[in-house]
Amino acid sequence: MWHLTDPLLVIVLLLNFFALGTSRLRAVIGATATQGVVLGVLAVVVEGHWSLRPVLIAAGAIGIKGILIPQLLIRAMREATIRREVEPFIGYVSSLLTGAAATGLAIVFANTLPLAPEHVNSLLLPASFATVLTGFIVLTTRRKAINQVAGYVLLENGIYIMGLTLVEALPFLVEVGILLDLFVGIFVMGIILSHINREFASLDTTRLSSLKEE
Amino acid sequence: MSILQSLVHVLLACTMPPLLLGVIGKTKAAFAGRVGAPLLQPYYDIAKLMRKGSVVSRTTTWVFRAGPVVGVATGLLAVALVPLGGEQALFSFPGDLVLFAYLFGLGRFFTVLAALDTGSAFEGMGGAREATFSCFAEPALFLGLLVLVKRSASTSLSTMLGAHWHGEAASLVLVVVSLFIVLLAETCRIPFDDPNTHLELTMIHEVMVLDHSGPALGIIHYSASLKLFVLGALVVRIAAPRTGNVWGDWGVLVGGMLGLALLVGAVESMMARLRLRQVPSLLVAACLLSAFGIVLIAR
Amino acid sequence: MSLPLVLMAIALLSLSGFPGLFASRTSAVGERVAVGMVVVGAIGGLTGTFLAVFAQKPPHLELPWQIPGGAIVLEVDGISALFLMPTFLISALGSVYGLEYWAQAKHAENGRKLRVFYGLLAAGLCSLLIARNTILFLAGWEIMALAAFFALTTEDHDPAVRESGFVYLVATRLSTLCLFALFALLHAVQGTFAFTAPALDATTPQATAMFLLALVGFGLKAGLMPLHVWLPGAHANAPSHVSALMSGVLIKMGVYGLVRVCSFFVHPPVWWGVVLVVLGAVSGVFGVVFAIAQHDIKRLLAYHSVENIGIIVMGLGFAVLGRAVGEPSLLVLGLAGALLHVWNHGLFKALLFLGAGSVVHATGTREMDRLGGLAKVMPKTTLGFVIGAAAICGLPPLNGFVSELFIYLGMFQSVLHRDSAVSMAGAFGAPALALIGALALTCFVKVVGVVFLGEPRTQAAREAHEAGAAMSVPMGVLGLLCATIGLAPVLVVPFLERATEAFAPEFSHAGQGLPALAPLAPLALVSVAGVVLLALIGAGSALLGARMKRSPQGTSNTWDCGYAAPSPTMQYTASSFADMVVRLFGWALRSRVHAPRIKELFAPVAHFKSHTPEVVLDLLVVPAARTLRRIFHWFRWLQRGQVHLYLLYVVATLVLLMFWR
Amino acid sequence: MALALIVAPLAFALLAFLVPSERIRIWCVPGGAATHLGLVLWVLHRGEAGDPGAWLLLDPLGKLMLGFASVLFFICSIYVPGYLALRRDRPNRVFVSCLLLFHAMLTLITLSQHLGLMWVAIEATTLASAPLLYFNKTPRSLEATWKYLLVGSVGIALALLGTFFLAYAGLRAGHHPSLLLANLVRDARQLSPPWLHAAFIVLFVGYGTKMGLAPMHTWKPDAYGEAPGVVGALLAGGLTSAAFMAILRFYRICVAAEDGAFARSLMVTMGLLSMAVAGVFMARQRDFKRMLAYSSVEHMGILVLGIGLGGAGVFGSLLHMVNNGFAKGVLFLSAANIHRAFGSKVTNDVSGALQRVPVSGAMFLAGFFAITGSPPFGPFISEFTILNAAFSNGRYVVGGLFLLFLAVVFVGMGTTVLSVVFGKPRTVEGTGELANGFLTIAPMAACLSIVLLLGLYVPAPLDRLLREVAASFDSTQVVP
Repeated sequence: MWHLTDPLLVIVLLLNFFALGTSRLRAVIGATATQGVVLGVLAVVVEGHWSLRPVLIAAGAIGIKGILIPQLLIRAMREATIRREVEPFIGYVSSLLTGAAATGLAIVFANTLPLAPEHVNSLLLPASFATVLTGFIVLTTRRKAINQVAGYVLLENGIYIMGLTLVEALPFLVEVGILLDLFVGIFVMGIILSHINREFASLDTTRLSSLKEE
Repeated sequence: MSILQSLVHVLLACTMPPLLLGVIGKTKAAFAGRVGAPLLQPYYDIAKLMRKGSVVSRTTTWVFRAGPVVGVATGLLAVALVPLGGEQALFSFPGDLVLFAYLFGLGRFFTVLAALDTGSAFEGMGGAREATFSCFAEPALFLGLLVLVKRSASTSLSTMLGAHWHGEAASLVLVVVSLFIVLLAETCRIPFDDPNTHLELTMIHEVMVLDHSGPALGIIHYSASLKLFVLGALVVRIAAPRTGNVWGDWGVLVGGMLGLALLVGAVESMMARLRLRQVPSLLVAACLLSAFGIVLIAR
Repeated sequence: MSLPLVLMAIALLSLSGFPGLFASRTSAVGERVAVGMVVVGAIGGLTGTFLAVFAQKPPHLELPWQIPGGAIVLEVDGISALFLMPTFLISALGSVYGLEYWAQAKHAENGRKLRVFYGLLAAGLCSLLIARNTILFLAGWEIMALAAFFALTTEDHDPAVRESGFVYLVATRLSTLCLFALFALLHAVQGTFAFTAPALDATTPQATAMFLLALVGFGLKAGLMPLHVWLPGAHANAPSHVSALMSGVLIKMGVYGLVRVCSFFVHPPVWWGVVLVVLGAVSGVFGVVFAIAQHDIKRLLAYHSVENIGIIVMGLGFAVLGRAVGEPSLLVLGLAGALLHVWNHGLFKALLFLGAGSVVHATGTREMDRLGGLAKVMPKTTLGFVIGAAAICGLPPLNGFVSELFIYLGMFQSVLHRDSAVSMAGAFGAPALALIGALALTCFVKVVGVVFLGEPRTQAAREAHEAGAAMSVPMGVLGLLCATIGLAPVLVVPFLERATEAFAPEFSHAGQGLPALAPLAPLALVSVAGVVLLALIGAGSALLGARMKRSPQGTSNTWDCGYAAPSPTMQYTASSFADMVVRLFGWALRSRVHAPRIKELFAPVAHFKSHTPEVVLDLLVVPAARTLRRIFHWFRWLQRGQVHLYLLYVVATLVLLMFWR
Repeated sequence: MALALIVAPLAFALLAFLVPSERIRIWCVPGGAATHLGLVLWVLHRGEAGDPGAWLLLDPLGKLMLGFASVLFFICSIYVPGYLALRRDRPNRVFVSCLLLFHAMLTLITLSQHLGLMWVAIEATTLASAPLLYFNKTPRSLEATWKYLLVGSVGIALALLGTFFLAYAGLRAGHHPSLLLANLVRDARQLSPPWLHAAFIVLFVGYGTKMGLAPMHTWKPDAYGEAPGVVGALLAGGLTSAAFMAILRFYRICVAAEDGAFARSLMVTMGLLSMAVAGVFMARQRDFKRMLAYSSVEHMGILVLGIGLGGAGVFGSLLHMVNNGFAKGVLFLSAANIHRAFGSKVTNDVSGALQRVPVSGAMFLAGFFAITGSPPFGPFISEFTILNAAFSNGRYVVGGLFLLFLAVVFVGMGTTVLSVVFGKPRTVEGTGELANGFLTIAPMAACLSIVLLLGLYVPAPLDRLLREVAASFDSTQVVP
């Protein structure tokens, strides 16, 4: 099933751009959710055969990344009754251009490193790096806390892709632990977000700047 | 050094100093075309003062009386350190030049304190001047003596002043001039101070002793002349040639001292008192002269 | 036997303040126990040190210590012994003095704290002196430094005290950090942390660095001129017996360190000595010039410490020169002079600080221009202070003269040397020392005259009282010691010779040994001169007394040129006395004067004010620190609360490091 | 056995969660800590080796870290009941449970031989500590928690990426890729160098964020400034050290791959940078808890600097980790007491702490001298050892900068500390309750005694352990 990897990864990359380019907060969350589902599928695809372990992992990934986390974020968004716009610090076009540059950089970077023979012509590593960088772009250029969480999810997704190359090194328990940590992390963030929303009546992180050096 | 010479040393040191004041007075009178007081007038003054009663300020303490006493004691010890006519001083050891210089310091310490003990603004002013100017005289004295140290390779006044000069005339002249300036400053003569002035505001030494009277004042006058004598002996021993004969040297010394007194009198007659602010400059010049002397000799 | 005694003494000193913590706040038990412990400890310590000096070999003790690089190596060699003696002595005297000066009954809130740190300070001083392992040394050093910090900030409710405490703290830390570097270099060069260094090569760049680090590190502690910034404030604001201990002993630890480090190098380059001489001269001259400009008696004394450290460092400079050019007699004279001046300064400066403390205790002010006429109510203190003042000016027949004589003799030796650098150093040093002496004399004449003589200027001065026994006995002991050393310098020769041997053992190893001190310096004749001088003074006073008794005598007002109604305020003040010198050195002192300008015939009431800043601190260090702080402030916008920027820093670091690789 | 160490605090966490009484619950913390400490001491005493292939194993570094963390946690745990008794207004169920959970995860970090598992544990500590920071439930603490969580999570995510890189380095070498430390060290020479470099950088940035190295330290002042003092002590002493240990484990792989020089130069640079940044931000720092945070940044810098210098520096750095932990304990706990007594933590309002809270004020001052490396406190020994390592290796510039930054930090910190402890209290007495109960004082005193003890005497077992750990990085080094 290896031949399916690259097309799926292309979808992942496109979803990155979508997350960068869209102006709707909800669409960003949707993009991360879709990406989560794709990644779940990828977990099986990369393994190359059906067995219990990849299926369980895939189910976990789809469940947590594709359903639970987006649900959490959407609930937080609803609770906050905030405007649906993304309100980035830099414009959408600039975001897209930065994203493109980051993707390019990721490909170059992946090529500078000596790859294992089975990954030489694969998109796995470039897509991983590109998603990580996209996550960073979202994290550093978006104003809304929810959006930043979405960026964090993107970042984790990128790392997850990298993890797909290392099935042998990652025991099941560890992989589950990683997923669980991610979920709990987002969960705690969600709690904090709702508290923030209650205290500050806003999820705008620029308002969260009373702690600083003046 | 023979006992005889020591006796002469003591005798000369004890009796001659006021004569110098007399000579200076006579010289000045001569310059001014007056007859002037007798040559021995200073002796008469001191003798009279020693017999007189005294009035002491209620403000003063024991320090006030210590001033004149320490002044004369230090002068007497200092004169024992300088070889007058003979090869040796009464008392000499390596490094005695330090003692020599610091004895003047001790004397000054108590003289100025005695002045401050009266609580008088004038005497305080005099004390401040005395102390300040000596800050510059002292290094000049040391620099002058260093030249002697360097060329005689010894640190005792007796050997330093006993050595003969060979072809170091330039340094010699510089040192003599420098030490002469120091002498004038330390003994409060013109151009540093006018001992005869009547304006307290401009005086240095005389204003410090305003409150002393009777025997104490007599002692002060005597120790002032003693100081002149000691420093004069230093200058004369450097400047005057050695005869080679023991008693000839004594003669040279006495003659030299009288000549020095004449010179001081002449300077006093021909120069005006410097403005107080320029005093340090002159003393710094004296320092530089000696420093130059060292450079000349060390090169 | 000697080392256990010293260790016992250190233990007693360090613990002396603690029993008091268990007594009540106003109880006098604690202070009596503390003084008892300190005195017993000091007597034991002095005995031990004495035995060590006359022992065949310096007592030595080595124990393992479970610390990386650490070992307990203790030794009381000549140099240590020489510094230990004043430490024990002045600690004990200061502690006795404190019994009255800082009585627990009157200082319930901080008396106990002060005594705890006083004891620790003394113990720290002693332990660093016998340590022969760098880590042990640093531990003692810092205990000393911190205990001194706490002792001097006893009155921390006063902002001036806090400020000077902070300056002290920063200075002492910089000094400690320099020592860190110095000892790390020592370790790098010789491979051990031991102090008993094999002869080190002085030509390497490391050696140069070590010398410069020692100069800065120990110079900061000693208060060498441009590094003295902490000293005036600290000495002025500490309780007087602490000032005495700090000025008399603590700053000498800087000298000790310099001597110790210089002893490591057998063939130091000539320029080391020249640097020491020049720095010493600068420190001496400007120290005393700044002292003259002060109005605060304790600040003034503090600047005199800078001056005397300058004299000591000059002496050390000549010793280094002597070692550099292989001239043992120069080495012996310079070092003996420097080390004897360490003792002497300890004695007379402690005496002066205790005297000043008595004045402060009696009048409640340190401003000299508010005092006057104390000689009549405080005759004992006055006598003590006059002796101290004469001694610090180097006047015969007191101890200051002897040590300066040694240094002068060293300078003359150096003038006579054929190496022109050495010769010039001497020709530069001697007049500098003369200038220092004359300026010091001016300064102390001013202090004694304005504070003790004349008429009281204020009510406080009029109502002063003489110090009690606990305060005057220590002063008496110190005064007596000043006179003893001045009149019988032969007594100190064995101590000095032991120290010089320890400084330059290579001469002893070479067989011929260092020249003895006595032939180089005419100690017996100095005694004779002193006795003759005293006899002459005695005779003079007898004569004067006799003459005055025989003739009629009257008392009256001061003559004052006939002014009928002189008032105390018309007396010459400290600032007027100093005015000429201050003007002459105005380019360095930067005094600010607020003088009234008289325009009318009948001038209205006007005020005159003058203030001399601590030039290096106020005009250099503080502005520099402010600028630095402003620059630092610019960086604060990096942390302005925006979390996405924080994340950007993380990414940027990552990307940069990736490229850097 | 190893499992018991983790389970014990977990059990107490569960117990705390279930106990209904607030007053009884607070004693779960000392209880859990004491049980844990007892187990740890027993394990250390037995010196059990364990199976080298196991996931949970007590290697020398783990022993050091575990012993240290357990003692520190135990000391801090004594403070907790005293503190919570003063905060009856707040429900403490979550706080107490998370504290014990945090401890369990910290233990797991020290025991993990599998780098993925270690990552999971470290992330778990982050999550467990978030509610601790948020205990006060003020807007400021909320903001701090958010920043801590976000920056920390991103850092941890990077660490995961780095861990993957490392595994990939093994994969690239054609091996069966593994994240077991023993395997990685064994096969280190076959790892692909470019991947190893990249892995180390990413890991260093990731765990460096957790450690609080500049410029990834930005969460620190906020988090430490707003957290309760005891949490600050645990984070600054325990969690940062755990992150440091994680970096050390990866560094060990680099050393085994004979590629340590690169890692060392990275660590020297970042260490010095952290010290410099801390110094800059400490100047005129009015908030004394934020000041402590910057001090933590500085000391993290010193830790990696020591490792980067190699030789005796490794030994010094490990010793410094212990010293710093306990000194931070003194400082954070006393700062908390002062904070409570004055109701403020900025120097504009706080002065004269020595008068109002004499013991805490004195401890704060002593802690300041200790942490700035004054002899005879422990940090002096470790910092001096690091300096010696620099000079012995001929790294004079590094040594000089090290001293310079120490000086800058001392001045900055001193200004704040002195204005806190000296002077007269400006506000009237009674704005805060007196903090001097046994439970709030004894832990500080205990930390201070340990710091002082370590400066006077390094116990032989600790010394042996430190040498053993240091030797695992560089067997040729000379420790004085």
